[in-house]
Amino acid sequence: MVGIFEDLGFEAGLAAVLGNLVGVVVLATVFLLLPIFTIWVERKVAARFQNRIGPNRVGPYGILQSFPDVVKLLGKELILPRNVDKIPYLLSPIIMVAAVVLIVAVIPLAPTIIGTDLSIGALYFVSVGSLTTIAIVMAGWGSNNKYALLGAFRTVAQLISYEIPLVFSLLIPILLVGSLSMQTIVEFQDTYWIIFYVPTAAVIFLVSNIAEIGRAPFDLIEAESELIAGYMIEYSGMAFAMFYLAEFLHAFLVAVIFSVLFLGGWQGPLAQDVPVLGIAYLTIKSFIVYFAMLWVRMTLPRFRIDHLMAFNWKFLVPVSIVHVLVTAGIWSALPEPDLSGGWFARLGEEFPRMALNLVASVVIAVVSLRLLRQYAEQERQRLSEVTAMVEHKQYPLATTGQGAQSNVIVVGTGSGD
Amino acid sequence: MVPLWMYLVVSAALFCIGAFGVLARRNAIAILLSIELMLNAANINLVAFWRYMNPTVINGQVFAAFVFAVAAAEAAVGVALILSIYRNRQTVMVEDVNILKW
Amino acid sequence: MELTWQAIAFFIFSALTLGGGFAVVTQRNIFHAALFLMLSLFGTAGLFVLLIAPFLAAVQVLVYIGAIAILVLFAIMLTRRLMGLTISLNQQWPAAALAMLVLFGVLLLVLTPVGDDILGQNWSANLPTDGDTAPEVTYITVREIGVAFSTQNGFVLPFEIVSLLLTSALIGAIVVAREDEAI
Amino acid sequence: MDINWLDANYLPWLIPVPPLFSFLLIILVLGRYKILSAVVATSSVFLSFLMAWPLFFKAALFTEDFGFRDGVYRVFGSHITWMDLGYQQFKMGVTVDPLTTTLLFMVPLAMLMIFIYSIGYMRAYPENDPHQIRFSRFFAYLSLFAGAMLTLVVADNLLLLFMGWEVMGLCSYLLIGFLFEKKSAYQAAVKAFMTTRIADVFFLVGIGYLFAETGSLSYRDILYNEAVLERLGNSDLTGFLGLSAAAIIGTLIVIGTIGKAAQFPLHVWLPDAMEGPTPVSAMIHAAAMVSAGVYLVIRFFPLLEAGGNPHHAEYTLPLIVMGVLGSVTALGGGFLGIAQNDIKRVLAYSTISQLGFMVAALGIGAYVAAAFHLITHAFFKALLFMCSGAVIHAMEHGEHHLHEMGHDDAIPHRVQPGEATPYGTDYIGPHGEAPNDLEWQPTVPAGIDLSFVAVPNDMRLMGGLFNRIPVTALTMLAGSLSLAGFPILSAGFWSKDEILADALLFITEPSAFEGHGAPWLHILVFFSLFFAAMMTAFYTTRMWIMTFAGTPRSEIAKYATLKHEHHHHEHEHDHHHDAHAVVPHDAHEHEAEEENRFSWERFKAWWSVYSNSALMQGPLVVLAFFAIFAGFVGMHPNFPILNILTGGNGASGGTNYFYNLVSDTLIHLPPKPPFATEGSIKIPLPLLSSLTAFFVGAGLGYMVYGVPIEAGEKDRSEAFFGSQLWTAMQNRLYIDTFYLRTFYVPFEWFARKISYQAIDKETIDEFLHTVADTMVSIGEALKMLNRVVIDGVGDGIPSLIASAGRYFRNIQSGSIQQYLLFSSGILLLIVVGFLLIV
Repeated sequence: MVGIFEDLGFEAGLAAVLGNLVGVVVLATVFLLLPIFTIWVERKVAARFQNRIGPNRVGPYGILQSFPDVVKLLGKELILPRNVDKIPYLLSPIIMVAAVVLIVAVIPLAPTIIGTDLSIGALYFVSVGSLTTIAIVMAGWGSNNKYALLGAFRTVAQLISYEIPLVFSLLIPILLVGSLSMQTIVEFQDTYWIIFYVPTAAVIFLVSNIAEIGRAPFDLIEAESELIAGYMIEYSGMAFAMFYLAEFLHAFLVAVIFSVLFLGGWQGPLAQDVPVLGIAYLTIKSFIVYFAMLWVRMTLPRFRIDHLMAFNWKFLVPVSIVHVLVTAGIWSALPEPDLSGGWFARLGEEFPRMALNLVASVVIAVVSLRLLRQYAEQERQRLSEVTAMVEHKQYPLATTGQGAQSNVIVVGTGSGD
Repeated sequence: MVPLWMYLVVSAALFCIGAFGVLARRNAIAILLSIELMLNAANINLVAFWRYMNPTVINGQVFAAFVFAVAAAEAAVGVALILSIYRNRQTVMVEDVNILKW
Repeated sequence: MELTWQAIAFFIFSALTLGGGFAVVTQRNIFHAALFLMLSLFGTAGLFVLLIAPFLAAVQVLVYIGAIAILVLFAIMLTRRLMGLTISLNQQWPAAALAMLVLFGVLLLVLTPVGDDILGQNWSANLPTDGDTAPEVTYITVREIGVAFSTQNGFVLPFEIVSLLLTSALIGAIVVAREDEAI
Repeated sequence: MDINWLDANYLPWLIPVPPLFSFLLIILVLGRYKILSAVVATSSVFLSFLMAWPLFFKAALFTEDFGFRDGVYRVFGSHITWMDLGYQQFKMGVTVDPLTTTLLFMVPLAMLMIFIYSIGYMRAYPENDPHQIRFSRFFAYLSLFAGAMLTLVVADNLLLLFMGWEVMGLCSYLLIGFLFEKKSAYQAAVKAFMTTRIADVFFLVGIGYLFAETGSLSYRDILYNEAVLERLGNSDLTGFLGLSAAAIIGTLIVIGTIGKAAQFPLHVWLPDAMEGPTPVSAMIHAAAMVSAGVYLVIRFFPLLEAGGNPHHAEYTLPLIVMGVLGSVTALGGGFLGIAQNDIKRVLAYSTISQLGFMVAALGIGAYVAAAFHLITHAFFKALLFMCSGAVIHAMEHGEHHLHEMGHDDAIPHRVQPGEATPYGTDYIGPHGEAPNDLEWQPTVPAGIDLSFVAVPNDMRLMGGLFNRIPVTALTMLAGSLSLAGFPILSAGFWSKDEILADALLFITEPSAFEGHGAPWLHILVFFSLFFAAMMTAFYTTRMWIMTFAGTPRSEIAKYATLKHEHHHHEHEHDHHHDAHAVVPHDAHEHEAEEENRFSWERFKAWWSVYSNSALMQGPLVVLAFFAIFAGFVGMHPNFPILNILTGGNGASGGTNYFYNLVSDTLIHLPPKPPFATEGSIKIPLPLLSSLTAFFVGAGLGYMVYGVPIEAGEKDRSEAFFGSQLWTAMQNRLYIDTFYLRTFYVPFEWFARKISYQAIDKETIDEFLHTVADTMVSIGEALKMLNRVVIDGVGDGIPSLIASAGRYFRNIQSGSIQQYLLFSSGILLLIVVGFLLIV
């Protein structure tokens, strides 16, 4: 691209700037247009989960449904309430979208196609992702509305908290690869994908990322049933749509990043030689992950705020820290295999490291889940005791399932033994 | 590349602005913000000197990273103090917090 | 000095930094001041990038903007009742401004070649005057920083102490900010 | 410094560490997790065990040149400079010499067994029992105890040994008083602590004197240094009152041992120490504390005999003290052991008696024999105590069972003796304060019911337990035979035989004593130990028969068991209840299905029933093995036929492994007692004497108790001794009462009446009050002066200052920013001035 501009007669520095600018515009536009498709995917999949058909009128299978929606949103008035703080209020959706689009810069689409192969790519992803917090806080504050403010409070708590397991779980692939560069991370996965080394870290990464985006079941930020959409309450028209755009785009980008970090990115047969194949592989992987995220979204109910924080601080954070330590220990203890041979030779050479890490990771997952289960059992026990106590005083109380069962016991035992 | 003194001037200006904020703002939170500015000025200095004087030794960046950590600690404690004061005295104006006068 | 793209970027980022900083200390609305602080920090991050310290830039965005500034915003939102202040500066602000102007003047004299003639003493003689003579950075900074943090001859002890400081600051913050419980 | 911790020179440092660490871990972190702390404690001891045994085998078997040979000191160990005293450095270190290795063999093994046993023992108690409530703490104390003992064993100097010694004292206090809700328990703890403290003071004085004499406390400098020993043993060069320094120091050290190893005048704490949980008794009386006492004198034997030679009837003062007191203790302990009805107290007196054996043996220079008996005794006594714990548990379960079945009337009920105690006044105020003057009266307790026996401990209520707990019965039989000295197949036989052989040197090898005076101490020791051995066999027989043989003498004994199913039942019961209630029709199917299916719950239920029994009886079997076979290592090489085991040819030859190993600890090799008398007719006199002692003692026991006594029947020995003497024996020959009246009551009277009342209250306080009153009146006068004169001047100055202050205080506005502005302004001025000047 830079070459083209130089041929056109621009001075070298200017040509570089212009060329990069054009590249940025193209890449950003492609990704900005993606939600038009993913929104349709999302609606369709959601409909299937809920036993409906979903959009089916506009275009084949309703695939063009998003276009009339965009037109409709463009046509709506952007309402500016009287007491809003105008600058943050109007800046917020822009920052939101911008922060999300910035992530695109470090995604390696193919062996040669990448926005820029930053040496700190992974860190860049996290730091840019954290900018969305600011947008949400600005929206929450600027709206001058108590629901919006409450939403902003929750945002700060939730997003900053979940950044910790996010960073820790991100550290693990970085630790394995020894580089923060996204391209290097993908190249490392030439033999095995990182998810085979550390499946637990991958799951933690995905979960904390879903929380970072604020999607179900972590969508307390907007929580339309309690906070009537939280920070978005005062927005309308395209400003409102931009938040949704950012959310969908972010969700998809998380799927992409997940594929890059854990599923080998563009790695696949012949991808080294034919870059387009790399893009195809990455797209397929990303959509599989995206589908998994949709599945989670459609299946699980929303967390309560205290459960959300407890889940993070008492479960995800310790587990991820332990995982980092364990992986670091194993990785530094094992010798570097000789990876100079052919692909199959490398597979064999790499296998012991992979297997050992896999075992450690699975053990961590099993142990931590076991502990979690034990805790849940205790908690259930405690709750049922509380319920029983309330029952004993004969308060009219909506009993849980267990309570109901114990009711039956009381009635049923006349002469047991 | 721009010469080193330009960075130093930016840093000095930022430091003076921050110091002015510390001296002149009434709101304790604003003072906290100004302190962050001053810390940033120091950081610019550290990194600029590192870059221009001795980039083979990483110390400048390491120090900047330490400044980040210290800034984080300072902000956490500062915000906690301000919230505590606010809860007890319903104000965050520094001039109202003068009971240690006598 | 020729006006390269780097120089332009430097001026843009400097303007962001200083302008944001100036707005921080003058803005009446404290929330806006905090937003301007973010702007200023963002400019600083840009300066870091220009200085080939991408790691610091990313950490600046992640930690400073993403965490510290958000924390301050949080505090602002919690003390929301005090937003209606009309006077943001205290009575001594002219004196403070004067002192800071003097300080800035002194620093200018000391740091820049401008002062050499006036002071009659070359304070900045040891500083490189020309940016193009600066040595190249040839290594990956993240790895170097990591090595510096974890080697015995590097900064292991300061690193651990800073960790301790952060931990104690967190605990202290919790203790200070916690509501007194009835005991 | 390059330290390879697996090197035998450095490994001893690590041996005490795991238990000490486990103590910290349990106390600080794991207090809430019972089983986890038990597992941690046990595995820590196992770790020590894993380090100690390889060290033992390496040192004892695979190191050719080990110990003190040819004037060279070759042992494992290392030291660090602990404290720089200026003119010299005090070194702390560890050492492994032959004597240490034997203890490294015995101590970790016994401790490991005790720990495992403890898990079962403690778990078997019901949920709200103090044993269960303080479960973790118990293991923490036990760990500390183990760590201290191991420290003491590997120490290479007297000070480190003393540290371990004192920590063990503390632990014994904590553990004996473990059930401190029981008055008797905490008083026993105080008693044990105070009694040993008396001895420890003397011991500490001895340490100080030794350090003053030699400038070092290291074994290396003192015990393996002939010049030093010679100087210390020479009464012309050192010491006073015509005694050499070695004699004085040695006597003080022996006093320390008398306290710790419960020898005659200070033996009173040991029977009371039975108040602690039974594993503690095993720990104190076998593996750790009393062993430590004997270990100390064995270790310091070169010093004790310095200046004399017991093999030539040149007895030094410490040796005489040991010989006489040991003999008295051995005899007295055995005598009192006959009359005890509490199964643990029989063992307590037997311990005292056996320790007397060791101390007396050392008194006549039977170094190897004493060490040998120390090891074997540790094995079989730990075994016996743990067996008794199992018996008591079985009895308690029987009690519970009766209780559950509603037969409370079948349980003998006794009032706890708490009101009349060896500690005199019994009154403690509601808040634990001391009695005030009005309430206090110097009461001498009229009668102390020391014959009180708790129900589950009472041998009179046992009988026929063989069918209920056969494993325990058999292992206890092994331990008892070992204690009694059953020929050949018991460890105790060999060690006791060797002691008697050493004592018989005056007959079998009279040439050694010729021209050196009469071997009176040998004669005394031999006869007392001979009779003591007889009594040992007698009361051991009595104990075993009363416990296990015959038919149950009470309802409790009928139901005694180690497999207690109480909790299990309750659980099942509830479970069925629910199942019936919810789905009445499926209940049976459900049940049948559950019968056949292996499930975690069923396994847990099964485990809860059988685990304690397994945990308690497993260690017994292990220790029983050692109680039977451990003696062969010290077999006399001339023993007919069996000396094939020692590498002989059946008639003679072979080596005494234990002798060969341990004797290298000494500079001068101790004598090997001959197997038979000199002369043409070789009579194996030592063997004959020990066989006689066993068969006479055990035979008498079988004659008297062979037909098991009936419930409520008087003890048959009572008829022989007469009821008055019998009562006296049960009351410990009134020695405790004697101490009480001689020491406790006068001291308390002195403390209360003289120190507190007369001196403190009436003299010092009165004086102070008078002074205070005078001062107050002087002060009043001065006050008047002050008010008129000084205040007049004084008020003027402050008012001046106040007005000045009022003026200046405007600077201090309290506004932090103003201060900042001032300081930065001043700073700026300085900088600008600097720039202008430079």
